[in-house]
Amino acid sequence: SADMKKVRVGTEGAYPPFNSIDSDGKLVGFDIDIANAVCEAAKYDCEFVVQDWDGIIPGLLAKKYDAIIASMSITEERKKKVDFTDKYYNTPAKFVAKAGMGLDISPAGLKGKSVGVQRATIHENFLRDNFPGMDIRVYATQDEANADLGSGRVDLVMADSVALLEGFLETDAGKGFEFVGPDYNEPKWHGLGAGIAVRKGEDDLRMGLSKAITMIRENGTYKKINDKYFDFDVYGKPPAPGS
Amino acid sequence: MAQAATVATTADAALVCEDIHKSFGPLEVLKGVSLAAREGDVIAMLGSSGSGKSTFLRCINLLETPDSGRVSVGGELIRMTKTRGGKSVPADHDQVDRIRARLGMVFQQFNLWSHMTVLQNVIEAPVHVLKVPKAAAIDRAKAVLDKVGLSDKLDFYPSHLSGGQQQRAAIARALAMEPALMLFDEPTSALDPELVGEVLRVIRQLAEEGRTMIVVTHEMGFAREVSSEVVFLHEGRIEEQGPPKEVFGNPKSERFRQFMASNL
Amino acid sequence: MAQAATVATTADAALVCEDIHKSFGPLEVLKGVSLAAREGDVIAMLGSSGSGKSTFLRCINLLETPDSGRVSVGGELIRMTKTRGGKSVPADHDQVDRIRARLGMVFQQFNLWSHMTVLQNVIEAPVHVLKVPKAAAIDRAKAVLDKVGLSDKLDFYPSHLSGGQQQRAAIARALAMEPALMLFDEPTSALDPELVGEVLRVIRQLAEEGRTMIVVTHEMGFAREVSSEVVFLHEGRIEEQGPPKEVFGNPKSERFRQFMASNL
Amino acid sequence: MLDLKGYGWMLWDGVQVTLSVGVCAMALALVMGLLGAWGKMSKSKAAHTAADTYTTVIRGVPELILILIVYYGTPTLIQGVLESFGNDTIIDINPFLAGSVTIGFIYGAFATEVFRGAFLAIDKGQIEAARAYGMSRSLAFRRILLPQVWRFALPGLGNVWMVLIKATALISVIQLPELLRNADIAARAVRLPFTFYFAASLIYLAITIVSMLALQRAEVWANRGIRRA
Amino acid sequence: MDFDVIIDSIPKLLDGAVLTIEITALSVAIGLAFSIPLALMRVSQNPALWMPVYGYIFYFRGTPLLVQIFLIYYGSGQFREQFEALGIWQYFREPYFCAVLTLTLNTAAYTAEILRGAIRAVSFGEVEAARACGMSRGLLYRRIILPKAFRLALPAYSNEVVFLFQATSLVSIITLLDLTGVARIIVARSFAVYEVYITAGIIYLIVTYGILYIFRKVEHRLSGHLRERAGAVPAIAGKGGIPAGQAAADAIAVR
Ligand SMILES: Nc1ncnc2c1ncn2[C@@H]1O[C@H](COP(=O)(O)OP(=O)(O)OP(=O)(O)O)[C@@H](O)[C@H]1O
Ligand SMILES: Nc1ncnc2c1ncn2[C@@H]1O[C@H](COP(=O)(O)OP(=O)(O)OP(=O)(O)O)[C@@H](O)[C@H]1O
Ligand SMILES: [Mg+2]
Ligand SMILES: [Mg+2]
Repeated sequence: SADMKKVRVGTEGAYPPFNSIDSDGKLVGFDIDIANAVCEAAKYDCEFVVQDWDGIIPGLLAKKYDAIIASMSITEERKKKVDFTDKYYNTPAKFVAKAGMGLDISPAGLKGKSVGVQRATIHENFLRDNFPGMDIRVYATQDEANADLGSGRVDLVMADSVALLEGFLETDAGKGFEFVGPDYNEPKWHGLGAGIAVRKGEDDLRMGLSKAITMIRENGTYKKINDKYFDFDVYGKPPAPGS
Repeated sequence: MAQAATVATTADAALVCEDIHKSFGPLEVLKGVSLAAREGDVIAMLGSSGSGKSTFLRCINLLETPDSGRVSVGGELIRMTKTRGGKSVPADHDQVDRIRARLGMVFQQFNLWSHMTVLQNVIEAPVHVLKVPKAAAIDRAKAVLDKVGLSDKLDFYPSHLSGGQQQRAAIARALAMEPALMLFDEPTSALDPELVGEVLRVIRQLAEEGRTMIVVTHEMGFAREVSSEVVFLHEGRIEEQGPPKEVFGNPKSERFRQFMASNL
Repeated sequence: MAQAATVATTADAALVCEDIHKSFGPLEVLKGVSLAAREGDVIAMLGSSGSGKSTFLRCINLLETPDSGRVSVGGELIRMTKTRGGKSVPADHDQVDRIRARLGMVFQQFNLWSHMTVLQNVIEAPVHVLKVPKAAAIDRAKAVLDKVGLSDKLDFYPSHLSGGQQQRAAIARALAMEPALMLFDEPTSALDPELVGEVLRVIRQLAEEGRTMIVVTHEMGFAREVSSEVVFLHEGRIEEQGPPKEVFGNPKSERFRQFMASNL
Repeated sequence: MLDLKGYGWMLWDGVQVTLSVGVCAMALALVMGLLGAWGKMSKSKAAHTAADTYTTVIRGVPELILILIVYYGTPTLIQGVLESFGNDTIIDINPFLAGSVTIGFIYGAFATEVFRGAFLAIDKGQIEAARAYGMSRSLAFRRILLPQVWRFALPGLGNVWMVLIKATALISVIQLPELLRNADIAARAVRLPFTFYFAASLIYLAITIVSMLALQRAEVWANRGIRRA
Repeated sequence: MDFDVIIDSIPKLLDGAVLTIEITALSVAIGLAFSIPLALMRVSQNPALWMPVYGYIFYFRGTPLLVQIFLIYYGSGQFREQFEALGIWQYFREPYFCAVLTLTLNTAAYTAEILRGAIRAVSFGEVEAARACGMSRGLLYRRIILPKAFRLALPAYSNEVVFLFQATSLVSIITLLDLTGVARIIVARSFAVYEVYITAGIIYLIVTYGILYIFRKVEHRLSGHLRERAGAVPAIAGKGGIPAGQAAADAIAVR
């Protein structure tokens, strides 16, 4: 209706199952459902703008849209440019390798092994800082990293566990591969989970969205959406107080 | 020694060139050439290969910019100026274009426009420079092409013509402009004797209409019979000048006598 | 009527052309031309513009492929074959290249290689086709350039030469190949009388060395004095042929008489 | 047949964006190319320097960076300035316009070089004859140079067009859903990258076929009257 | 502007630039060598020669380079067993090899097309003169047609080299850390989009300027015949005299 605040939401549309475009041209996915739910809860009139990942933050800064809901992890580095709401999900990162390799998953054990990771992700930063002896190969998309794992060009890949599960292990290409090593979820690199990015200083919008996330957590909408996509809770641990 | 030409300064002079100098790099090609022509004059320009004849013609319509000297066409002086680098350049390009439209030129290498047929070559400048209506230009073009014996090649492209046909097309292109002053650079070099006679007849006829012509030529016969004045250029200077009878009958310059002697 | 040339079939004939036909589209340019030349012959080829002279020369070294007819050079027949489309083409390209290396040609439009200096133009074919050592080729080139009076333009590009200088460079390029048979297409058209005399002297000298030459020309003087045989081409047929004295003294063809009459 | 899993329409939409941006950009590139070539050959020092800077800078900086600067950088900058005056306007550059203009501008620099080479290849005598007949510079350019320049320029321009039409893929960063971006989206959604990249290739090839045929015709036209070796 | 980011990023960007230049140089050199026989086959009258080349040029000009790199790199990954059987997997395993291979094939196709145009623009008369001297086809091409065609093609070819130089940025999609790849990594961490991209852009600009400078020199050397003779400098090497731009000016705007 006319008096509702108009909010334009940027998303990528190429990161299933979180956000993608279906064959009817509609945006679908976990992010999209959450975005719709949040907007409804906050009484915003939301409109989606599809934007390539490379231009997604510049687009926000240039006011092409007002918020980004695209599985963007809340990190210190990003916080220098944009503000984030509270997280709306948080899943750990994991390695995947060929089954039965018996790898020693530690910085020393993986020295010299090659690992595929998507460019410009928290995972890449994590690997560079914690596994300096590895041959880190960066890919434009996770699918390509997975493809090279399949063809043996890299020994492991690291990514968000959910994305790996849905996008690789459960597909035909992922037969014979498995998660190896522990869950990684360290706030310094992995941040506080995925949040909604807004321009710096737009605190009304940020607070409104944060409040809305809390609302849908409480009124059960979040769980409904979660269960539509996943058979476990993607929200992760509750946020540490005061963060 | 070059003799200073008696420069006609009256306004009715069709062409006055005074003390034209032109160098290409270290090579001084024209070392002060002066020439005047009245209306209806036919000046035959003789000279050995490389003596600067073509360069002189090209200086008249400023295809080459003379390093120094003055050119007036039909009483109008072409204004020149100096660039900061000291190079001489025309001061007013519109003036140059205007004057060029009154000059016809037949190039030594013809320079027909290769993307146009013979007819298109001939009507191009009348239609687009003189703004003659197209139909009229075509009629006129057909007439001049007929005069040079090319009426059966109207829609040939230059590359499909014989050498002599190309030369005649180039002549027709110049004639179609009906210029007051015509510059011919060896207009009969590629023509057989019959056609030479034909072209010379055209030139004579044009002279009778009062048009002025400068004709670079190696045809002594032409110089003798058609021209009103003969100029002999040697190493960038005029060595001999005068009415044909005088010049051929009693040449003053040793060099010219030698030049004539070798005529077959 | 064209009269059938008495074709020399002996092996020592420098050139034999038999019944050459050539059309461009609907236009039949050569309508059966036959010609034979012995070693040391200088054949002057006359004819009005567009009569097919250049085309005939170009047929001899197969720059144009004759539609029918046979060409032998130095007793060697150039083998032809037909494509499936019925077009006549040389059967053996190597043979054609080999024969061309023995033929020199001076083009009507010179066709100098514009990206090479005069000297480079002249040594190009001797060095790369005849495999003459470069130093020797340069010496030879300098000698021929000197002969045509171009020794001061060795490192000029063609675009910086006057018309006559270009023509002489083209002549030098052909001479440097020391060919057994030379084809000249109006080699003196851009030259002044002095140089014409010069070039004709060179041609005469070559003839004395036993080289054969076909010279397309509009210089009647040359035809009369230098050639051993005159051929008059008219509308693609040979109209008149014979030793110069005979031809000029007592022409059989009406057309040739008319052609001659207009000579200034 | 390729199974596009119902995403065929998306490719079709993408083609339309690609083609319309491509054609507009090429038109601009031709104009810029002619202007640039004119500038480079001009005796005016200013025009010469301007054209030289244009071709060097534009050819030197990757397209992606230029597009980002035009589309995001400029509004961000202007909005920042306006904001400091307390004015909260949103400068919204139309992505279609921004994309076409940026790409046209970039490829204009390449077209400049092609045209310059072509102008140089035209026999000087042709221009002299035009000037000798009193044609002004612009008339000689229009009637003699321009009709002949295509003969030498078309192959090079063909290359520019082929690269340009594919460079339109870059405009996806400014929210224009062109062919490759849509293929990518579809490929990600159904995880069939080869299928969709292959399909996109086929479409580009189809565009290429049409372009090459058109170019061939144009070349025949441009070479009228010229004897070929 | 965040100057610290710029200063920190410069050494890394320069590392990337070295890889970019290396890949460009290799592909340009090999691609040029290939393009000459391709162009000759392309202008041949023999369908057995020109048709396959036509197809090849058609494909590589017709599809996006991105797709070509993608198909060669990830496509070969799909056929690992077959490639291993042929003993060539060790090459295709390396992104560097795939990058150079794709870029070479791509530039050879474009260059062949440029050369084709230039070959056909060589003046008929000059070719005839060469034939009349008895030059064989090979010699004719080597001595007259190709040297002239190279001159005609030079400006368009400078385009192609610059295109290729910039197109190397696509190799970052197959994990190579070229200039663009490095810039993206830094941007991903710092989000200093403009600072890093502009710095990278300036490096691209400098290298491009270098490339164009070389082309200008070469063009100047090769175009003595288009320039006016000037000064006492001999024309043989075409050095000295008026700069090429000035010669061009004369061509377009004859006084
Ligand atoms: N490539 C071509 N295509 C079509 N017609 C041509 C071609 N070349 C020559 N012709 C025509 O053939 C005829 C003969 O030409 P050719 O060049 O042999 O004449 P020519 O005797 O050398 O004349 P000139 O003395 O003027 O040089 C001319 O009418 C010309 O128009
Ligand atoms: N663009 C140029 N650059 C350098 N030198 C030139 C240029 N044009 C002409 N020359 C030189 O100037 C001299 C005169 O040339 P010009 O063309 O005026 O001679 P010409 O008298 O017409 O001779 P021809 O009868 O042979 O045509 C020649 O020695 C020539 O080499
Ligand atoms: Mg001259
Ligand atoms: Mg002829």
